Amino acid sequence: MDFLVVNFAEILFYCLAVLTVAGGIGVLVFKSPVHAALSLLFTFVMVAALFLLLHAELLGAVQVLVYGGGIMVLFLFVIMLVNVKTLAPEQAFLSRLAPLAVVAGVLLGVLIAFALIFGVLVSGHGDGTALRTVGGAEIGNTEAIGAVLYTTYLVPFEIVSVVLLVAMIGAIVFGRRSAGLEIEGGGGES
Amino acid sequence: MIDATHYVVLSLILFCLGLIGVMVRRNFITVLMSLELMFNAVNLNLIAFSFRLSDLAGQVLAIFVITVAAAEAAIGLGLIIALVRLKDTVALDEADVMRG
Amino acid sequence: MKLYDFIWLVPLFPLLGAVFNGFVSNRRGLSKTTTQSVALLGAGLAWIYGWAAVIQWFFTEDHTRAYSVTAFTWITGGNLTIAGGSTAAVDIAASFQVDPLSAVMVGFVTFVGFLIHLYSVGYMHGEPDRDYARYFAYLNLFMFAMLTLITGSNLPVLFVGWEGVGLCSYLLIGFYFEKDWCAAAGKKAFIVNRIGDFGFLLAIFFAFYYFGTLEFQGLFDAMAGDHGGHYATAATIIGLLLFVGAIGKSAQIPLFVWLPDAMAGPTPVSALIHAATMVTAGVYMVARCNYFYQMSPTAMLTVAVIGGVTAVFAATIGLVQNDIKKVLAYSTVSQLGYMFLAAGVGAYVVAIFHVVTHAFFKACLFLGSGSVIHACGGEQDMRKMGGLKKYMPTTYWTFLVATIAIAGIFPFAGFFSKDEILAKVFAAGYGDLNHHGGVYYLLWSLAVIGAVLTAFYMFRLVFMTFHGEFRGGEEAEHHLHESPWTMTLPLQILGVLSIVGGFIGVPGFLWGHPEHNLIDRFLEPVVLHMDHGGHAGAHPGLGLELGLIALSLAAAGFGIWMAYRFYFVDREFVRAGKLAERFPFAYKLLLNKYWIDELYAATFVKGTVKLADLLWEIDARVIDGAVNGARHVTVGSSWLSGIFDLRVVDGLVNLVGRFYDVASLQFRRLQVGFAQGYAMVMVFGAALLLGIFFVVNL
Amino acid sequence: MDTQYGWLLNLICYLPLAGALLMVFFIKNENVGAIKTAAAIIAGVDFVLSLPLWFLYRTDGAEFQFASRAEWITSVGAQYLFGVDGFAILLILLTTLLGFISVYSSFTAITHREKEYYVFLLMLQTGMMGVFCSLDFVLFYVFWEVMLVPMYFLIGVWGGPRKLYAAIKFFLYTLVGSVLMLVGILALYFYNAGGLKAIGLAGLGNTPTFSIPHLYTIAPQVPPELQFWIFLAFFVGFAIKVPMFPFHTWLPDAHVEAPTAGSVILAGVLLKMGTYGFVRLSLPLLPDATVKAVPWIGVLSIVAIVYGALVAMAQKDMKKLVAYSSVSHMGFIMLGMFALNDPGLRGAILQMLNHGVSTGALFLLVGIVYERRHNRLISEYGGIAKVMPVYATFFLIITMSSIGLPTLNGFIGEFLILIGAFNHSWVWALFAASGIVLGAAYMLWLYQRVFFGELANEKNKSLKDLNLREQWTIIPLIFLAFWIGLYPKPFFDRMQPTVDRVMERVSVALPETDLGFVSGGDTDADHAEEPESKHGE
Repeated sequence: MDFLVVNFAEILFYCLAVLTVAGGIGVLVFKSPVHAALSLLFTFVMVAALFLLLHAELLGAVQVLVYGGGIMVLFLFVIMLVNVKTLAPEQAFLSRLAPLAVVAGVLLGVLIAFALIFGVLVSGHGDGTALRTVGGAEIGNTEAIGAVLYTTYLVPFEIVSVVLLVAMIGAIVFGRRSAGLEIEGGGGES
Repeated sequence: MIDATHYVVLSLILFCLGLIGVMVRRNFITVLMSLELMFNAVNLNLIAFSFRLSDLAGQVLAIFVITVAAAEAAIGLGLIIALVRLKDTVALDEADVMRG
Repeated sequence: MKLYDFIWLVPLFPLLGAVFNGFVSNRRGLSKTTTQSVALLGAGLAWIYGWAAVIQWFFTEDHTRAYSVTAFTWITGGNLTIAGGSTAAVDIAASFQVDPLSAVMVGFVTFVGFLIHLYSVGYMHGEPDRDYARYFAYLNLFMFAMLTLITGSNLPVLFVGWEGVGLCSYLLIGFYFEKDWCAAAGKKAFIVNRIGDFGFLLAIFFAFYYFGTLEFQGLFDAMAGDHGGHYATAATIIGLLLFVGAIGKSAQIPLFVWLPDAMAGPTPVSALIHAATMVTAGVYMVARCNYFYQMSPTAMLTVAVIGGVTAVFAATIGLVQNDIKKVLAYSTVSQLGYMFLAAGVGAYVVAIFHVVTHAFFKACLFLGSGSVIHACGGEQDMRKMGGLKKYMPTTYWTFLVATIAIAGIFPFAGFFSKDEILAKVFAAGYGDLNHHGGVYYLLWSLAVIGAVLTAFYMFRLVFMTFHGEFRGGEEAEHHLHESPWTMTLPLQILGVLSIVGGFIGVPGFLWGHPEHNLIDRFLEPVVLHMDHGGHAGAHPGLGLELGLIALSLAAAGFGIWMAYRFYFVDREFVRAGKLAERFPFAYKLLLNKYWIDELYAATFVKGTVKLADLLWEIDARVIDGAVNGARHVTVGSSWLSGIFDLRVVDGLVNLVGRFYDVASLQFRRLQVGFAQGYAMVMVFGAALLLGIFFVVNL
Repeated sequence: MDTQYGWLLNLICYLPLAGALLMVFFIKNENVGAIKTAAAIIAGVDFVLSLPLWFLYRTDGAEFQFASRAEWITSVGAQYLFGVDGFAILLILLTTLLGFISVYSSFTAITHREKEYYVFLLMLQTGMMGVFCSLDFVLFYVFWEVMLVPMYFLIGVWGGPRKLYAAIKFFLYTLVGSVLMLVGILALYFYNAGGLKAIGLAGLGNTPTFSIPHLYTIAPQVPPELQFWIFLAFFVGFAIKVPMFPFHTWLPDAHVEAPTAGSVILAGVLLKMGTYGFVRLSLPLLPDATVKAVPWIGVLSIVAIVYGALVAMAQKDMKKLVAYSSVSHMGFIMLGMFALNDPGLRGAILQMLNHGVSTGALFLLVGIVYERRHNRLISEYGGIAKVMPVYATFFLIITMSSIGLPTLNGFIGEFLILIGAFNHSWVWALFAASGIVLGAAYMLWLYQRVFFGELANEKNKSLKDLNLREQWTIIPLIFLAFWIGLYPKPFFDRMQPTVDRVMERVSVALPETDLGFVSGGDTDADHAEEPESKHGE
């Protein structure tokens, strides 16, 4: 039992890592979009747990809320909306280039891994205090991020909000019945 | 001892899985999901480095990435709906109107 | 910044153009505008950069030593024991150099090359988009190879260009590959060139064996430092083998047969490759490796004799040809002979001088003939031309200027170079060079005869084509027109150069100022100076020199006068016909080019093919027959094949098959997902970049 | 011996076999799509996994790296010994690349018994890689034989009309060779261990072992007579594989009858087994015999070069032409190797890769038109550059690579081989260089007859140009051709330790260098090695 206690962090990490990868593979291999989406959701939650391990509590929470809550619901909603089953039956779920593409992906992965091995490896770890500290006072991760986000990164923050707005408008335009090929005057100001 | 390398490698694996997903799946929806997977891999990387370097910038950047990912998901799913209306399919390779 | 540190950019620009036109423009069928812009940009940048680099080099560097830059390490072949028992590493770098000789060559090759690119824009406009792109890809590729050839600083890099121009020549001759004879001509050119390359390769090996280096400067230094004549044998072997290469590339006897056939290619190609640049590569190479020849009287004499004989031999064939391009082709062979003749008497500078002036006027002539053929709707037979002067005046005047230049009339470009060749050859005889004075006198007289013949057949060409009445029929006459400006502008520029181009090499010694001969002074450091025996330095007196000049002018004049009588005054060519009737054998002999092609076809080509067939028979019957004796074993083992068919394979593989009913991948070929294809290519690209990173860094 | 990353080598070697077994058990015969995808993924992943070898190999490290070792048959001293040097790594990379390409190129060419076909291809790959990895004679021999079986079936089941004849010929030929090789191996083994009592030769009395690195160390002690006999046994085994004149007649038949992928593997990798054997075994193990054999093998090689080229010229069948050109090219490799000097050996090793790339690509290209027209006769074609421009371009590039145009791979190899051969004897170089002219002649003649001229044959007018998949099977090879042609240094760096060590071992027996010329450069070029000229014709 000692082993479990002493190496708790490692064991936790490896468990989470394996589960994350398993979830990712699930996204790849499940034929049904619903299953894939659930697998993806699972991955998101595992990644969120990994965030917690890395002392990024706020990010963990945001991950669960935005991805797990928002984006995932959006996905499932769209899947239901287009009702995949009623569409023309899918004869193949892999694209024609699949073998080559897999090779390409693995190749790139191996090469990057090599870059890692031959480059400077990022060993060591911080203790996370700095992630809770602003101006010498230890105030917690959420506050710290808030403090930085609304001061140093204020301008990017604002720009991103505009991006979100534009995306929203775009999504609405696409979603309208008359969307696509026959936009006549409409859509511009909605 | 688990150090940043482990996280980076995990993130690399996740990223490649997403990348392969983007390239091999025909279903547009799953392709988008794979894309989300890649975003997640990037976030993991950012946060791992933020932890390693004790720098909040990584986390802030991750927040931006999440925001952009949300925007991307919204647009992408909108596109899917448009595609379904237009062609009655979610297969990505059917979307070839622009083909030369 | 030293521009000439990046002299390898000069060949690189056209290469990029070739890659774009070959793989993008040709594949996608891009518009002609795009294609020609890229091609002209490639050739133009090479021209501008080449001139800029050379000029900068001219003013900043020492001209007596080659300025060499290494682009990258190419071959690392390990160590080899060489002559004298020492060890040398076969390390060959992709290195490039600037020295006076390279500078001159870069100067005119990039310039003439660009002009001919420009001309091609007009000439090839009728081709379909893809063929147009293909044409310019080849042309740019040729520029790359030629510029590599002249800027390379060691024998292997020169060889890269050497083979490269051969390849482009093959591709461009066979450009209209649907026509069997074009394809055959291309193949012939390549294979004949390969025979020459065979000698070249052996020369490289010998050079490495003796000197342990293949860098030109290193070889030069080794030869210059050899005062005891230790390398005489080496010089003879290497010199002769290199000359085999030069014979192939520069179409000398006995390997000249490919050049006339090479006229099957588009006319600008004939101008660029088969007149101005590629075929002069042999001369360039002999001049570049002059130190071997300087050391070896045998090699020098061989070069001179082959050059001199070819000069007259080809000229005689040119006398009776009726195809306008064939005449020019034989004229080129003949002029190349003159260049080798000059090289063979040790006047390498003069040879290069003639290369330059020849490039101007011969390119002008070919382009002019292209213009004529263009106007006549593809007709090349001079008997169906005539009177074109009034339809295409620009072409006529430029053509005339170039013709006067090639005939060697003062003060046109050809006069200076050709006259200097004659003078040098005469001087070689006079000075009893290498104690072969008699032979050189003989060669000189051949060269004078050649001058008469040259003037004759060139003016015959002009008279038949441009003067008299048009003989091509009403229909064709209707279509006669002057060519567009992209074609006439190069003609005019080259025409002007045919007039003034000779002034870089005025015979300054006549008035006691040898330094007035700019090209001579400039190129002097390239040549290794040697004492050649005989009463060296014995120059003919001034009076004799002037007499020689007068004689060569008279020879040219005589040729022109004959042509005038036979083909200008006598509009119907009756006299010429009568002459042919009186000497039927001689006429047929010349018309059929001495039946050399037929001779080669009957002996070497047929012999090889017969031998191949014979060996194939032997292979199938004798060697394999012995093996087939063992086939009886097969009969014994027929049970094997029996079991074989009884699904050994299936049984093996399917043993466990059915128990497992795992849902497996459905995979069917549907339409390709393009976006994903792009993504895949992107990923491959990223992987490639990383790979390159590793290759470079590890 | 360096055992770091030893697992990687085992993984690469056995992955195809494991994948093949999985396919046998988990994929239904009818599910052709899944079979193809799975086979391609296995071969592709195997290729990707083999790439680290390229980077991880250390040129300054031990002779054999990535080694792994286990006891096997302890009673005779055979062990499981894996390990590679730079030379083997280059060949392994070639194998995995061509393995992937041959799988990928078979997608439409093979239309019956797909599962067995891909299973055999993958098994073949394990066999070939095992040969390159083995450092123990028994293991080596096992893989050597294992490799034969799938190839036999590939030719015999999926081949052309005379497939059985060709398959059995191939099988018998190589079997004879390998049996003789086994005799040689045993002779060496017994000499090292106890002695050869039958012929009254006392042995060295060492611990019995089949370990090749260990036997390297006793090589100088083997008496020359014994070396001669062992060399002869090895020679027959390897010369058949190469194939050297006059053992070459199985090759055209096997090539012509084999399916395209089979030809690619056969030309690309199987032929290299012979040359690999020479470099790995004959040269370092039997230096005395090697040096004595030089004139004979040199002459045979030159005959092969000229003879192969001339016979290729007489062929009417495209595949046969390429097959005979292989004979000629392999002659170059043998010539360079037996010049027994640095550049020659380097050139030979590089030319092994080049031949794999160029000839492999040529077979692929011929296979592509064969698939469309089911005809390989040259006279059936003509003018198809008009309808298949991309195909014509690829074919031209590969042709140029095959005839050794500078900036493409063939030139580097041939140049070094010739300069090496020249240093041994200039007469060798003279005759061998004529192979270059002949090479240009037959390849360009082929090109002219197939691609140029009028598009006379009606059936050719509707030929489709290459599709994306077919292009992707050729592009990697073209890329390699340019890479080797323009920047071969990384390849030379990797083969250098091997070359140095082989030269070191051979030089024990090398006489004082006699280069044919009397040194100093002031003497006559004539010299004593004239007899070769008779054979050269």
